[in-house]
Amino acid sequence: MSRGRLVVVALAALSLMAVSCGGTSGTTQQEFKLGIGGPYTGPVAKTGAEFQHAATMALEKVNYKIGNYKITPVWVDEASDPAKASSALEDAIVGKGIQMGCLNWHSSDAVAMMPVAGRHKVPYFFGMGATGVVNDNFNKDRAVNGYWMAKGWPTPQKLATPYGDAIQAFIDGGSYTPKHGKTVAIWGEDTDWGHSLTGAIKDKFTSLGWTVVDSQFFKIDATDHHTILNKFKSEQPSIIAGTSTAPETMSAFIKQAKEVGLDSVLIADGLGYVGDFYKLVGSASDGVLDMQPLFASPAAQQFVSTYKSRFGSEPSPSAAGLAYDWTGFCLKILKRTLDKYGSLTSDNIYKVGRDELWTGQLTYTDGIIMNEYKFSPDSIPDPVIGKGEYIFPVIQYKGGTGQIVFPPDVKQTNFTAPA
Amino acid sequence: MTAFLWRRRGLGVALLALAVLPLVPPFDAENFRRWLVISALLAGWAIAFDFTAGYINVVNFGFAAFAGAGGYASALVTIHYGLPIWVSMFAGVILAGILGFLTGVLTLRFRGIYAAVAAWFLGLALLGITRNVSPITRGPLGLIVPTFFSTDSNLPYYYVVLAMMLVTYLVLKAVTESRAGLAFRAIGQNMEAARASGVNPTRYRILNFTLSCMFAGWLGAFYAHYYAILTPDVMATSQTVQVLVAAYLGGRGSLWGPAAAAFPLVFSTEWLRSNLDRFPGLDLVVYGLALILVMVYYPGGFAELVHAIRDRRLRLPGLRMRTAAAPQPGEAGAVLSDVRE
Amino acid sequence: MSLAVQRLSREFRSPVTTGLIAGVLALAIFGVVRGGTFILVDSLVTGAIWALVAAGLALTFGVMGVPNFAQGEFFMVGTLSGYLVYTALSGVQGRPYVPFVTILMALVVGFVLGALVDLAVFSQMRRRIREGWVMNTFVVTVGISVVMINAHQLIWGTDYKGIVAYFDGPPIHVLGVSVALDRVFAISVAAVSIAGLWWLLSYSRIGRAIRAVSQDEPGALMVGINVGRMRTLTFAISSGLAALAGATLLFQFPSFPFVGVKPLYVAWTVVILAGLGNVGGAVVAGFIIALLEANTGFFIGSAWEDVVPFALIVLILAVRPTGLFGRAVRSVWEQ
Amino acid sequence: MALLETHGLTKRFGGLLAVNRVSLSVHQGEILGLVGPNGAGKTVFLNCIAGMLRPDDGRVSFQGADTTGATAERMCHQGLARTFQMPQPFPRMTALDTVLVAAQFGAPGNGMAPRELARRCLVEVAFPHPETTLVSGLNTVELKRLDLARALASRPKLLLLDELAAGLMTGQLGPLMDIIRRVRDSGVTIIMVEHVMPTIMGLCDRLAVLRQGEKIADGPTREVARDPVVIEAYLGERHKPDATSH
Amino acid sequence: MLRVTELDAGYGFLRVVHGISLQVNQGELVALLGPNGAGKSTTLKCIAGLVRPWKGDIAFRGHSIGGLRGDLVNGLGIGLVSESLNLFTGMTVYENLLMGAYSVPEAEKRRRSLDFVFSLFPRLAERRPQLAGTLSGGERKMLAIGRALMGGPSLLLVDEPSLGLAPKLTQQVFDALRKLSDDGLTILLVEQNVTATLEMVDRAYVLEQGEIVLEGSAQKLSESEHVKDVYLGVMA
Repeated sequence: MSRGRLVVVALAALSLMAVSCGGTSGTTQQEFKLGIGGPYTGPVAKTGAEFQHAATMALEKVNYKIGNYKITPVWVDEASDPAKASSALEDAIVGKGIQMGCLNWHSSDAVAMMPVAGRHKVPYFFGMGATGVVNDNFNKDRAVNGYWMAKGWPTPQKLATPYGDAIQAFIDGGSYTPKHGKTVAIWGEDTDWGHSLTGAIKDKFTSLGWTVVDSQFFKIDATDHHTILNKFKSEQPSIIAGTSTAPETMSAFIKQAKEVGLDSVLIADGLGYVGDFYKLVGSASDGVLDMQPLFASPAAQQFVSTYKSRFGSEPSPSAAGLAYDWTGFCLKILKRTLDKYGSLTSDNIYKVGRDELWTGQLTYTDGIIMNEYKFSPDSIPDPVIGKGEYIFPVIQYKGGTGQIVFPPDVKQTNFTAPA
Repeated sequence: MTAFLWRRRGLGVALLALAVLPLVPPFDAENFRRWLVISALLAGWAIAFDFTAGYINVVNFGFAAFAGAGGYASALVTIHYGLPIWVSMFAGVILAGILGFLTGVLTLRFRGIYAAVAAWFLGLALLGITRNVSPITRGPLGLIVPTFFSTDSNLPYYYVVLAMMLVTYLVLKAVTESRAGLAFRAIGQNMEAARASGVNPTRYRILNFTLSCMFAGWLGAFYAHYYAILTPDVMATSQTVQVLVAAYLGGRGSLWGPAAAAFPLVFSTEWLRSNLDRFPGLDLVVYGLALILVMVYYPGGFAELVHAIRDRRLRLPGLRMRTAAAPQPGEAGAVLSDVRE
Repeated sequence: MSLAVQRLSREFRSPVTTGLIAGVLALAIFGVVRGGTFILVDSLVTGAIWALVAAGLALTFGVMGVPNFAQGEFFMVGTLSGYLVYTALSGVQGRPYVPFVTILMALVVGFVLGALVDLAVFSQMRRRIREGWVMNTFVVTVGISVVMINAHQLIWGTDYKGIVAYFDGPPIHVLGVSVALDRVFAISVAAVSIAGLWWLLSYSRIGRAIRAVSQDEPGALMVGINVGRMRTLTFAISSGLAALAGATLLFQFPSFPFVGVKPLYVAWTVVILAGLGNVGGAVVAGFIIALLEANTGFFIGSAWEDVVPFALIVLILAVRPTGLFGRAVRSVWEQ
Repeated sequence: MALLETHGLTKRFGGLLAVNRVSLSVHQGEILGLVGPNGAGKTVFLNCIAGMLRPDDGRVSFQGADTTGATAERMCHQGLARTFQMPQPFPRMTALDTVLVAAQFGAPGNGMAPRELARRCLVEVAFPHPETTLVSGLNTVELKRLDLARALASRPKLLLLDELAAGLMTGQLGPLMDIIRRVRDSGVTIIMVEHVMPTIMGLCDRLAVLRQGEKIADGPTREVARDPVVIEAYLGERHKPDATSH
Repeated sequence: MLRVTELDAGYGFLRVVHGISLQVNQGELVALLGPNGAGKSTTLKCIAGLVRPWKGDIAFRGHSIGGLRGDLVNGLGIGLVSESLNLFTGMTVYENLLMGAYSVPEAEKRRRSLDFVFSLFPRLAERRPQLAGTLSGGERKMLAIGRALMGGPSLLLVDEPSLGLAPKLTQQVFDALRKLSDDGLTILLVEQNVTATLEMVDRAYVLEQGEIVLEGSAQKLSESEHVKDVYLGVMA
C-alpha cells in the first residue's frame, strides 16, 4: 500500500474515533443530568426494562423538574459485564455530564463502577448490587468508594433470616408439622446472589436445629431440574429452600417440582422478581413461599395499573417497585440539596448524602413498597432493616398473588401446608 | 535489531500517535481515555489471537478462558502473597501458558473447526471449574482485585496497557519473522507440504498455543488489576467473540491488522452504545451486521486490503528485485554438493 | 432394512466406538441402580429433545459445511413465534389441536427465515469465498446470532414470553417416574420429527438430493440437482427443526432474547460428540449427553453438569478426533 | 548397499488394495522410473515411503535403518524429499519463503545459510519470477518448479518426483531433463513417477512397473520397455506385442 | 450436435485449455486423446458445466450452453461420467441410479432406464442394495456410466473409462460404450489409452498442452506418424 493510502486509511480510522468522541455536550445551566443504571442489554435485560419504566414514571411524577432544574435521565447500561458497566458510567459522567447516579443491578458491576464514581466524585445512590463484595469495597476505601453512597438492597444475609423464623413460627403456631422431621434441602442458581442468599438460609436453618440434607446449584439458565428434584424426592426433605433470579429457571423449577411430585414445602426466593411469573408458572406456584414486598397501598395499586397500561406488562415489586421508590428518594435528595445549597452540583449532593443520608436524618417515606427508606451510620452502605423500615415479608402464593404469612403483626393470612 | 526497528518505523509513528492521543482534545476526556484503554487491551488480545488464527490457522475459541485464567492467577498471587502486581502478573503468564500448552497437546490431532470447538469446550470447562472452586476463586461471588494505581485517572493505565500491547506485538512479531514463524505459516497454509519440508507440526503448534495463551494471560492480568473485579464471566464465549470480531475485521495473519481494527471498533461500538441508549441492543445489531457484511464481502479484512495493494506491487517484475549477485544455472554441482556436506 | 444394517455395522466396526457405547450403557445401568429409574427416563426424554435440536446443526454442517453458531437463535425464533401464535389462538386454547397448530406455524416461520438467511448471506458468500469457507461461515453465524438476539430485544422487548403448559392434566407415570404431559408431547414431537427427517433423507427424492449434495457436490450437479437450491433448503429445514424444537419446549423455555444459548451449547456438544455432519449419530449422542448430564448432576452436583461433559468430550475427541460416528475428516472440514 | 528398500509393502483403502506386497530397492546414484497406468498405486507407494501414509504391512528401510511408519518430517530430516503430483503450495507465501521452509527445516547440512541455499535452489530450477513473487499467482508449471526447488532445498539424498513433467509443453521437457540430470550428477538418488515417455526413456536407468498395486516388472529401462507383460498392462489385452512393435 | 469454439479455460491463474475447437455429430463416438495434464478433462468439465469457461463458445443442438450451471446442462440431455466418478458413496447402487434419473419425472421412464442399465451391466443388478462406497473399481465405473445413462442423455461425456481398470475390465467397459454408440447414443470420450480407443471410436482429437494438435478419423490417426511416435510406439 502506498504511504499516501495508508495515511488516508489511518486518518479515516482516526476521524471515525474522533466522530465517536464528538457529541460531547456540557451541562447547560438549568439542566441536571441524572444517570440511571441498569442491565438494559444482556441476559437480564428484563430487569433493566423494569428499571427504566419505573424510573421514567418516578421522573414524570415530578414532571422532570426539581426547582428550576430540568432533570434529564441518562441511561447507563451495565450490560451485565463489569467492563461495559464501568465504561458506560465513565461515559455518562464525562461524556454526558451526569452529576449523580442511581440504581444498578449486579454486584460485580457495582464493584467495577465504584472507583469510577469515586474518581470523578459523582455520588451514586441505591445500587441494587447487594452482595458482601460491595460492602467490603465500600468499607475498604471510603474516600473513593464512598461515592457509591448507599445500596438499594441489603446484603442477602440480612434479608434471608425470616424464612427460618417463619417456619419456626408456623410449627409453634400449629399450622405446620414437618413431614420428614427437621430436614431441609438447599437449591440455588450458581451466582453470587444464589450462593450468598442460600448460605444465609442454610445458616439460619442450621442454627434452628434443622439438618441440611443436600445443597445443589445450577447454572443460571438451566431449565431442566428433574435430576435435582428427583434426588430431593428420594432424600425426602421437609422443606426445599432456594433462589433464582432468572424467571425461566425459576418457573421451570417450580413446575417441575410439582411434576415430580415433591411433597416438601417449597421456598422459592425471588419468584416474584418478575411480575408476570404466574403466566409462566401457573397453579404450580400455589403454596410456594417467597419473600417479596407487595404492592399493598392504594398508591402502589395505582402505580401497578399505570405501569400495566403504559408498558403492557406486570411490574414486579422488587424490581420496578423498588426502582420507582429509590428514584423517588433520589429526587428527594436533589430537592434537599437545592433547598440547602441552592444549586445542584455533585459536591453538594455528596455532602447531603454524607451529612444527612448516612446519619439517618434524611429518609424517604413516600414510597409505595416500604414504609420508610432509611440509613444509619451502622448500616451503611445497607439500608436499615426492620419493621417499619426496609423489610421483606414472607408471603405465600395462591392463584398468582402473594399474601403475607409472616411476620405475624402484618400477616394477611395463615400459612397453608401443602397436602 | 536496528533493522527490525527501522522496518517498523510505521509502527513507531502509529505508536507515537497513540501515545499522544489521550493528551489532545477531544480524546483527553476520561471517558475517551477509558475507551483507549479498552481499545489497547482488545488490540493486545486480538494480536495474541491472530498469532494462532492467522498463522497456524487454528481459531482458539476458548481464548477468553485463558485470558481469564491469567487474570485469576495474577489476582490470587497478589492477594495471597502480597507480591507487587508487576511480579504477580507473571503468575498469570505462567498459568495461562501451561493451560495453553495442555490445550495445544490435547487438540493436537484436530484441525479446523474441530480444533476451534475443542478449544471452546476446554474454555467452557475451565469457566465451569473457576465457577465451582469457589474456596479459591470465590466463584460467582467475584474476586476483588487490588488495582495498579490508586490514581484518579485512566491515563497511567492507558500507558501500561499500551506498553503491554506493544511488547505483545513486538515479541509475537519477532517470533513470526523467525524460523518458528516460518514453520507456523507453513503448517497453517499447507500441513502436507510443511511436513514434507521437515517441519514438525506438533512442536510448533504447541509452541504457538503456549505463546499466544501466555500473552492472553498477561493481558488478562491487566484486565483484573484494572477493573478490580473478576467473575467467571470474563471467561465466557461472548468475550472471545469480541476478540474474534476485532481479529477478523482487522484481517488475519498480520498481527497489526487486528490491533489497528480494535481502536475504531471499540470507539464506534462504545459510541453507539452511548448514543443509542434509547434503543438498547441497536448498537449490537449494527455491530453484528458490520461483521456479517465484512465477512461476506471482504473476508480478508483490513489487513488483506493493505496486503492486496502491496502484493500487486510485489508481483510486478523488476520491482524489489534483489540486487545481490545471483548464482547462475549450471552451477548445480556446486550448489548441491554444498547442500550435502 | 439391509441398508440400515450395513450402516450400523460400519459405525460399530471401530472398537473405540463399541467401547464408548458400552461405557454409556454401563453408566445408564449404574445410574439407574444407584440413583433411580428417573435417571434413565429423564435422559430419554431430554435426549430426544436434544437430538431434535442437534439434528439440524448436524445437517447444516454435513450438507453446507456451515458450523452454525446461530442455531440457538432459530430455537429462539421458534419460542417466539410459538408464543405469538399460541397467544393469538387464546380464544380456542384448551382445544387439543392448538399446540399442534402452534408448533407447525413455528416450523414454517423457522423454515422461511432460514431460507431467507441462506439467500441473503450464505448464497452471497458462496459466490465470493474460495478459501476458508468453514471458519468464515462460522464467524458470520456469530454475527447472525448477535443480530437476531438484539433484534428480538429491540422489537419484542425483554419480557419472558412463555406459557404454563400446553396440556393441563396430571403427569403420567413411567417406571415409577412421573412425566408431565408436555414432556410426553415434546418427546413425541421429537420422535415424529426425527423419524420424519430420517424418512425424508432416506426415501424422498428431495432428501436423496440433499444427501447427494453432502456426499459429492460435483456428482450432484452432474445428475441435474440444483445444488444451490438444495443448500438453501437444507438451511431452511435445519432452522425449521430448531424453531420446531423451540416452540415445542415453550413450556420450559419461555421466549426471551437469550433463550437460545443453552440449546446452542447442548446442540454443539451433541454434534461434536457424534461427529460433525452426522445426523444419525446426533440422535445417539443426544441421549449420551443427556445421560452424562443426569449422572453428573446426581452424583457430582448440578453445578458440574456441563463441566464434566465438556471435558469428557474433549478427551473422547483426543482418542477419536472425528467424534463417535464421524466420517473421515474431509479436506473441506479442515479449512 | 541399497539406499532405499521396501519389503512386501502393502496399503489398503477400505476394500481396495492400493499397493500390494511391493518389494523394491533403489541404489545409490540411480534414477529409478516408477511407471504404470493411472491408478496403479504409484503415488500411494511414494506416500508410503515418504511417511505421508502408514503402510498396512511390509517394511521400508532407508540408508539401512528401518523407517516403516516414520513421519513425513522425520523422513525429510533423514534426507528423503519429494515433490507432489498436485502441487502443494503455501498459498500466501512468497516463492523464496516457500523454499526457505525446506532449507530451514530439512535435513541437517552445514555451511550454507538457509536463505542462500533457498535462493540457489530457485535459480537451480530456473524459477522464472522474482523470489518475492506470491505463490498464489503461479500456474501449475511454475508451482511444480517451485515444488522441486523446495524439495532440493531440504538437502535430500533421495528425491521422489511425482509426475514432474505432466502438463509441460514438449519444448519444456529438455530443460527439465537437464535439471534432473544435474541433480542426479550431484549425487542425489531419484525415484520418478512419470507418464511422459521420452522423459522416462531419456532419464531412467531402471524401471519398475506397477499395475493394480502390484509390481509386474523391474529392470533396466530398455528391457522393461520390451516386456510383453508391461506392454499389455499399458495397452490392453488385444494388443499383443506384435501388434505394436514396428 | 455439439460444437466447441475457441474454448479457453483454467483454474485460478492457470490456463489449462487454449483455444480448443471441436465438434461431435449426432450418433458419433468421438475421442479426445492426449497425455496427462493436456487439458482433456477440463474441456469435458467445461462442456458439462462444472468449470466455467473463460472464453469461447459451447453450443449444444445449436444453443449456446457455455457457462451454464451443471444441473441445467444435465437437464438439456448431457450426461457426464467424470474421471473421479463422483459417486454418492454413502448411497446404495439403486439409489445412485435413481439419482441419475433425478430430472426424469416419469416413473415409467425411470423404470425402463433402470432395466436398460441392468441389462447393460448385470453386475449392478446383483449389487443393487450395496453401498456404492463398497464396490470394486470396475463396478464403480459401471455404476457411474449407468447413473449417467439413467437421465436418458442424448450426449454422453465419458472421462477416462479405462482409468485404474484391469485390461479385461477396460475391455468390458469399452464394449459397453461401443454398444451404446451402435444403439445411436452420441458419445464424447477422453482417453489416454490410445490404441484401444482408436480401435473403437469413429473420430478423435489429439490434445497436447491444452491445444489440439491432430484430428481426424480413427483410421487416419492410427496411421499418423506423430501418434505412432508419441503414443503407439512408446514402449518400443
